[in-house]
Amino acid sequence: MAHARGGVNDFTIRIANVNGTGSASANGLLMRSVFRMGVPVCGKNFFPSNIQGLPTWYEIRVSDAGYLCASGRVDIMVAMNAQTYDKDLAELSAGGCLIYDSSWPRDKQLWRDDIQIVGVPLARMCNERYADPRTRILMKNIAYFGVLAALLNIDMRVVEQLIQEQFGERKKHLVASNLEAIAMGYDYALEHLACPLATRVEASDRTAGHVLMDGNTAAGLGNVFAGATVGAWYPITPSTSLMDAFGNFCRRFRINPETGAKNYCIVQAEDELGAAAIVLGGNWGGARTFTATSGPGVSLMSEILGYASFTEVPMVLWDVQRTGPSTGLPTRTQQSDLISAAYASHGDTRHALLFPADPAECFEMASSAFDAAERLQTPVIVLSDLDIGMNDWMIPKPQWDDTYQPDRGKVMDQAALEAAAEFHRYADVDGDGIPYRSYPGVHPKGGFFTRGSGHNEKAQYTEDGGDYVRLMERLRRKMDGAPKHLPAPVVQRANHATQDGIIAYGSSDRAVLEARDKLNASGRHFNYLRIRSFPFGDDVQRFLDAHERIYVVEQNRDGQLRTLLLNELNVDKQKLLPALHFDGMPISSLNILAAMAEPDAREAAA
Amino acid sequence: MAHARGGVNDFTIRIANVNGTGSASANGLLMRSVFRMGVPVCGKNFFPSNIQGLPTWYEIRVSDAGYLCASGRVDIMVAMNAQTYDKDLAELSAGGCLIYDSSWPRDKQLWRDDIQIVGVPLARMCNERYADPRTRILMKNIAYFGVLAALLNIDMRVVEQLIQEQFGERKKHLVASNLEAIAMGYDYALEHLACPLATRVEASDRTAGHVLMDGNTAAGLGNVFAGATVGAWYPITPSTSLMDAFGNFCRRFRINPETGAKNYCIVQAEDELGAAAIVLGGNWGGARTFTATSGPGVSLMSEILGYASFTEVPMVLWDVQRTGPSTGLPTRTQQSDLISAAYASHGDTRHALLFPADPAECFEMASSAFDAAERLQTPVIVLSDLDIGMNDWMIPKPQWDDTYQPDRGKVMDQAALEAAAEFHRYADVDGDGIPYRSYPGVHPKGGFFTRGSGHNEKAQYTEDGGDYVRLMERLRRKMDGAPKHLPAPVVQRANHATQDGIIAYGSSDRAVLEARDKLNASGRHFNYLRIRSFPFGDDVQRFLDAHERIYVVEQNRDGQLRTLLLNELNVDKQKLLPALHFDGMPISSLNILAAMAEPDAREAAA
Amino acid sequence: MSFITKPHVVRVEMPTNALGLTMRDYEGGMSTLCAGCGHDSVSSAIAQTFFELSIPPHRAAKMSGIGCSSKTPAYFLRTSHGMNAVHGRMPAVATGVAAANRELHVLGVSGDGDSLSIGLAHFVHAMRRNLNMVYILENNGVYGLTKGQFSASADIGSTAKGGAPNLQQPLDPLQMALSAGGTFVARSFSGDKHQLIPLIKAGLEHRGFALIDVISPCVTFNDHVGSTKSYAHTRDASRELFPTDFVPPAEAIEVELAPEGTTPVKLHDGSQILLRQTDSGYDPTDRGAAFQAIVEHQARGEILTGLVYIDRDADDMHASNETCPKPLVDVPFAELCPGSDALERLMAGFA
Amino acid sequence: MSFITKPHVVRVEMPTNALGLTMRDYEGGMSTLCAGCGHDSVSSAIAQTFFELSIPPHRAAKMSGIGCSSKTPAYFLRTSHGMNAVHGRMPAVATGVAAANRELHVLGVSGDGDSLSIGLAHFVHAMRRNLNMVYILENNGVYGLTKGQFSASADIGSTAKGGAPNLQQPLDPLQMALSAGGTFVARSFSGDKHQLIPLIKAGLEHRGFALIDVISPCVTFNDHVGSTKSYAHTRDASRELFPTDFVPPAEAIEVELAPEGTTPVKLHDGSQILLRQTDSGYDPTDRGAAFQAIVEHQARGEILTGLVYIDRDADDMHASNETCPKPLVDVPFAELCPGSDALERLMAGFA
Ligand SMILES: Cc1ncc(C[n+]2csc(CCOP(=O)(O)OP(=O)(O)O)c2C)c(N)n1
Ligand SMILES: Cc1ncc(C[n+]2csc(CCOP(=O)(O)OP(=O)(O)O)c2C)c(N)n1
Ligand code: SF4
Ligand code: SF4
Ligand SMILES: [Mg+2]
Ligand SMILES: [Mg+2]
Repeated sequence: MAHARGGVNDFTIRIANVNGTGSASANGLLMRSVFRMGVPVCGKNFFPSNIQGLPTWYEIRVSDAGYLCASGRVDIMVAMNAQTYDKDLAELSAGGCLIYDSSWPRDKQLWRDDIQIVGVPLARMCNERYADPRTRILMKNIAYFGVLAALLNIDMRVVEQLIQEQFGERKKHLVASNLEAIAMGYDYALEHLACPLATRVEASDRTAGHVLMDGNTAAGLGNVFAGATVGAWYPITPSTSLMDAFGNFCRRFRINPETGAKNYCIVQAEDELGAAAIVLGGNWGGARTFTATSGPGVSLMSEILGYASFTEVPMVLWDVQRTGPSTGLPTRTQQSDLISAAYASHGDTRHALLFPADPAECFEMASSAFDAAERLQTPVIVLSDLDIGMNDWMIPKPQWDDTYQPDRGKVMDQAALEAAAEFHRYADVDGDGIPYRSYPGVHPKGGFFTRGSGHNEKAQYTEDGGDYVRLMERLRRKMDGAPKHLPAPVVQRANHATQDGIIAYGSSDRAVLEARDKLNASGRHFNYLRIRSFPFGDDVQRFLDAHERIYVVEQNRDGQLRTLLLNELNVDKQKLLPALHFDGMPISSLNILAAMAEPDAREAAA
Repeated sequence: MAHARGGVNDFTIRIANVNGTGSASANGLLMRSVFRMGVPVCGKNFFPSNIQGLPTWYEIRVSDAGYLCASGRVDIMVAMNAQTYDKDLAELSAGGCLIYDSSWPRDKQLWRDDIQIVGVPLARMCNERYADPRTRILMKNIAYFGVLAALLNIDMRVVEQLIQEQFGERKKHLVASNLEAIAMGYDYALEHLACPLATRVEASDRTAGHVLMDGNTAAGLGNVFAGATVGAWYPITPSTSLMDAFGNFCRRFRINPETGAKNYCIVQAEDELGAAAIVLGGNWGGARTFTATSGPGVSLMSEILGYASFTEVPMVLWDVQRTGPSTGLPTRTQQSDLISAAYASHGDTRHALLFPADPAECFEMASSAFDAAERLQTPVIVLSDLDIGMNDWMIPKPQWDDTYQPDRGKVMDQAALEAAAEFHRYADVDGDGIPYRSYPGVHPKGGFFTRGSGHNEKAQYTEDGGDYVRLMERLRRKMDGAPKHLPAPVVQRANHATQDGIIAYGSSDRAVLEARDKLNASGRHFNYLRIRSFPFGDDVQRFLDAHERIYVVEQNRDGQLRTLLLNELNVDKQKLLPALHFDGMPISSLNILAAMAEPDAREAAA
Repeated sequence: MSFITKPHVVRVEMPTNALGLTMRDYEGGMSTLCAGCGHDSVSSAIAQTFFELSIPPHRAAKMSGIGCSSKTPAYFLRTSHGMNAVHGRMPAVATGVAAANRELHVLGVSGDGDSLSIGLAHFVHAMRRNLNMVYILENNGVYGLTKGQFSASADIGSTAKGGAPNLQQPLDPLQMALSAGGTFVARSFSGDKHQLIPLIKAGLEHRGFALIDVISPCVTFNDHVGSTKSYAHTRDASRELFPTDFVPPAEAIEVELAPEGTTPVKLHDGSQILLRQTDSGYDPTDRGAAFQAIVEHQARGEILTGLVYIDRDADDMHASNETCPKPLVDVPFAELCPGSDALERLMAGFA
Repeated sequence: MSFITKPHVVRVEMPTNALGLTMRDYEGGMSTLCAGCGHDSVSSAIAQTFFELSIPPHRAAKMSGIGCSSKTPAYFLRTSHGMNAVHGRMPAVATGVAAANRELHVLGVSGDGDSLSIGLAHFVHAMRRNLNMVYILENNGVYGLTKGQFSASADIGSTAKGGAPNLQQPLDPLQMALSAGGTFVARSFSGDKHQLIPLIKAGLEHRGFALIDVISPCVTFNDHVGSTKSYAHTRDASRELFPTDFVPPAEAIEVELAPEGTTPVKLHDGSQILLRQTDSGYDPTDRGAAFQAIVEHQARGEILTGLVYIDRDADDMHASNETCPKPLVDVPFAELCPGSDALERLMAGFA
């Protein structure tokens, strides 16, 4: 176990609790307080796949240096859950600090001598102060926040301000009661404990221009800005909050204040097959329509994805990935739907993928996804994950360019159809493999028949082998040309010339950046390519060509991006070294360094 | 266009007709007559995706040399369908013979002078002889058979025998009427035409010990012999006749003649998701249970496949592939579900695949599939295709070894459970990654809980990352060991030492053999490896290592087997040259030679 | 029978409708179904309905799944957008289309296989949503396109072509609809255009999900003696609840006083359905009674036809959602995108 | 109430059943549901039923889908095989299990989300097949496990925790069952063991698909004022059709003359259900009337409970199929494989 580094503005605190007890607001308050003090911070929630009564952890990393990903260490453990006390004690990094509820005596055998142990009689304090059992439980969380505030040197003015904002005028009575509970913990700590700890927060100025946001919220918002009007979904963790966010923002921005009329329509479908079918129909009807789901949903949607790509109907699908296969670990993260998504459905298929790395890109890629889907007339699958989607990330404040106009691609509108001599839905007029489409209801000349069976340029039924081969080759050509319509990879070069590279994507990005800095410090230099879309463009091929040895960092067992690289590009398998992490926890730089030190022997040999 | 070779016992005849007119029996009669005369033959049916009134073709290849696959040529065209006359005329190989219905005059412009043209007034003859319109249509087909019999020198005693067998005692009246119609055509031809043609049949002795059978029939029969008791399915072309055959053979072999009780249960499910779920439940319950479907069904079944592999429940699924993606060309063949099947479902998954090359292997692999599925406790997908499944193949007469006992794998029965101290469903007792299972209802000690979520060795629920990684690594190890339980590849070495190889699978086999002989004749020598299963074993890796240049012959657009080879084994991409054919028609040696001559530039470069 | 008076044409000119279009303009590609298939009659009834109602063909969206029945949208309304979706999912695809463009006349055509097995959940949930569409279920008791397996609507005891009887409980689309809150529940017969066309018209004017179960015999696989979905049996066993006439809005004003012996049912656009009263006292707005009536006929081996149930008051999907009156597809981007200022204000809450 | 007399226990020893097992042997793992969740009461009712009927736990197969409700099979009958399948597909998985082994007591537990949305087609088709199983649908009007979205069984106007009302037509499992040919159609309440246990017993003895829709409140997301699936509302609005008692076979002989005021309904193994007559003259074998009764109660805002409909004469899946009496899993391979001689003879037809 790594030695705790803990110190000013550089530590990780983990709070162990029971779900359904309302600890989320206390945890959020702590994170936001740090953020408001100008210190970079992020928060990750580890929760069980049930509703009430099982262990849950919240982890906050404070990092002046801006390493806002899992740290792989715990400097302060707040052990509020007796059920997991042993485990929590064991996971505290050496030199760290354990805070526990000393209302009841704890078995000394369960102590360690390489850590600092701080007991606070929280339950007793709350039981003395409050009569109602539910209030006791809720206030215990607020009280431990007070203790932490004192120990960590949190600015109480910031806290007060946050509490005011949280409850506002309408719930004013709660402001006082919460502040009182905080003060109870705070005062106790000041009186009985050595405050602050060495591991603490000092005000700084590194969060200006930033916000704290989770990826599902950002994606929901991004879809509002992208002009999506129809959302269809079936609830599934961890994607549910994405459509919830879309709905909330629509209620805010898309209801006519006078008439109450809604500029959007959200359909809770009967299942994922239905949700995908609604997305197909909505886009075919001309409205930007999307869905959000997770792995099992992608499996169920695959027939529709195959249909949409073969009939060239745009679709946007957000896959907030969780740990698979099957039901897997529904409340844990992973990047393991790449192959299912890229080649979804029987027959020769290939779909466009986007890989946002954080909530900022979730916001941006909502528009990119629709633009690409409509430009290419094909499904675009955005592969987010639970870590991005449901955790709190510090990101640069999202900006919007008011000159943005959606790229609806090649659409024959009323005027174009009126002027056209004829309209052939699947004719490759421009030689780029992308035909022209039309929406229903616009013009008699625009009418055509969409079918998943064989069809010719005029959208007529055909079983002719020649027609079929022509269609399939055009579709391949079209997708070969996709990269120019998709977000380009981001390359970060080392300060020293090097033959070594790292390829990663999505939520691994920040951990890779931290790992790269560490490697750099030890004299190992890596150029870093972050993939943002599939199919890959020439820039990816060039990166492969330019390096001797490339670690492919992924959060899955089988190196799925590596498979896509091998299949789609031209690269010697030996030089692509899998660096894998797949236990469902957000990836840390330590995970990456460990994986690089021991590349999977089987894979490396193969 | 290749010059027609046509000659004694070496030609291809294509009969153009309209579907729903009952031409199948005449075509079958012709094929069987040739077969009974001791001359190797096969028949392929090209039919539309509707029920009545559209063009249909039947193609019979006669080949003393035993090249029983599509020939890529037409030596004799029987143009019975006015609708397709132009196309049929055009597709006749130079030097070939066109037989048409001369009842109505044909436009001379539509004739060719590099062929022989034979007119027979079939409709007129039938209209004169028969009054009822339906009889006229049916008898026209029988009459053209008579004409062909004379032209091709078919032995009339063989024909009479076949007609007797076909109608038997019960439909005796039909024997006479059919023979009469045959005689009408036969006599006309003898009288008016130069019989026999140079292109004709001479009795031989090369079909002894063989039978004519389609792959779906063979697979249905194989499943009866494999001891399958439950079949669940949802109708879909071209797999429907597989479950039909299973049902027919069960009615013959599996009903207690005294009580009428059935030793089997076939369920027509509500859809493919249901069919897959039934297969899951049946195998979990301890009965050998299978389904048959085609591409769209595989897409729909993928969630269940992921579940079964993660929970280690055996399943057997026959995918009779058709031309994809989506609905595609439902009555055309293809090999394009490899990737969807091999990596079906979200998350890190890998499934076992079998590739029968002909109906003989369909029969055998029915048992192999169950043995492997139960030994490995995982789904096994048998990738047949429309060409194998629905066409008539000459194969060595299937044999059955009465000492065969099904390999049910590691099952704890009543006695074993009674004796065991404890039973842990997912413990890797033997170190091969394969745990022990138990059937429900057998013994209280055998009870366990199956779930698609995280589970430990004792089948208990867990969200622990360590438990999860252990499980995933065991599953990988288990599948790495799969090849020894799967049919090994077949290697055919060239007579000359060579660095050149061919890899193929499934229904391409016979065309590869013919192409290889042709290449050989022109001095190019190829070793040939036929893949019969996935994951690949060491033998495949050795073949890759031992060759400089390997053509991978496939019936799909994207080189899906090549993708699997690249991903799973260690091979330089450049040396795997895709030789692809994917227009939905059965592959011929000419297709292969053409594909080899022009390897897809894009792929070869990549 | 329709109240729209057909122009009396004396010369060989084709009659035109209010848009100046002829029946030709409402036809489609050549059918590839078997000669005599019931589905072809339904196609021509649909074409005639749209012609008579003078609906511009391109304002319709023809949706279907997979099956012989689902092929038919290619055989009418040539200039409409149409879609053969995947098997069973059409009701959900149609939901998307209707969501995108509430002004389209969404017409679904499906089969008993497509709707009652693989697509059952979608079919039922589209009814729950009260999606504004006409849904024609061409019901022949078999999977025609895959060569005649029993479908879920096959009656117990009805025999397959080979003679084997069906042994499973049938699913009756009407009973399904009544239990799923369907708001327009009707049955007809492909062989009875006089009944079918007014029902389709009424369905088109109904603001919500209009289910019309049309017994449409499969001549190739299910038209033999012993089948309860054959032409002969359907003709014999059909019992029309009461003859239904359709009165378009303009004329409806004139017939404000419904002819004696008829009950007028007003639809949303002002048109009416006239139900000729029988002495049964049947009330087509009583869901329980409608189910009773169907089950009783079924028990007697009879097939109840006509408009069995209607609920005009239920909100359709857009009404429940309070969607803006303009089709979403036509709302300009400027009205959809909140813009940079709104974003800036919003972000204050995340800092 | 059950007729099985509970032994009067004086000492602290646990009561045993005919197999010598105690209730402990019928329990399962610790529940991880919310304290007070209705589903936990159903689990204990199931355990008690199996205990009282003295069914060896390992002769049961506990099948479920995904959801809080679907988790519960882990919380009773520890030594039974159990399966949490994928979401919605349990009825089909159970079909396979029952096909393989007709002697297992197949018990399905599902939720309103699992059965009425994603799994609707499977649920309905398992009823059509009259699969021999007890199917308990733990109905709380919401998707509990995904945090409280409305399910398809939510009533119009019932409010979500946040206050928003449901606007879509509800699907009532009983109405669905009646329209799908269900043969045992019952409803109960997780809070009413006295009604629930006899129904489960009767369901276990019914040879066919026994649907028991159990209103089982979700305390976390759907137990507030305004919800029509709360404890309070369910208690208030429930109307028991008639009290149902279950009489096991042995005792059934004794009560051959049913107590006055009760109607006995014989089940296949000789046991009986006693329906206490009310003055309504209700006939639980009249499908149309059953639907009527449900709809009428629904219209009044009431929830009809009890055994609403039964058809004891319909064949179950194996009876229709004429499957051999021995479970297929137990038929020796020698009886399944025709062998080489048969193959040789058969091949003559292919030469
Ligand atoms: C996913 C999928 N499964 C199966 C099929 C095969 N299939 C085509 S049509 C059909 C049934 C059609 O029956 P119905 O809807 O009653 O139409 P009909 O042909 O009788 O008019 C089936 C099973 C398919 N196309 N797709
Ligand atoms: C394919 C798939 N889609 C979605 C989910 C997410 N999911 C889990 S449980 C559930 C709904 C459960 O509702 P219900 O059956 O009513 O059970 P309850 O929790 O209310 O008892 C959903 C949608 C899933 N597990 N799998
Ligand atoms: S098979 Fe039946 S349903 Fe299909 S076209 Fe022919 S008659 Fe119609
Ligand atoms: S969320 Fe609702 S259904 Fe789930 S366990 Fe809690 S109370 Fe029960
Ligand atoms: Mg049908
Ligand atoms: Mg529920």
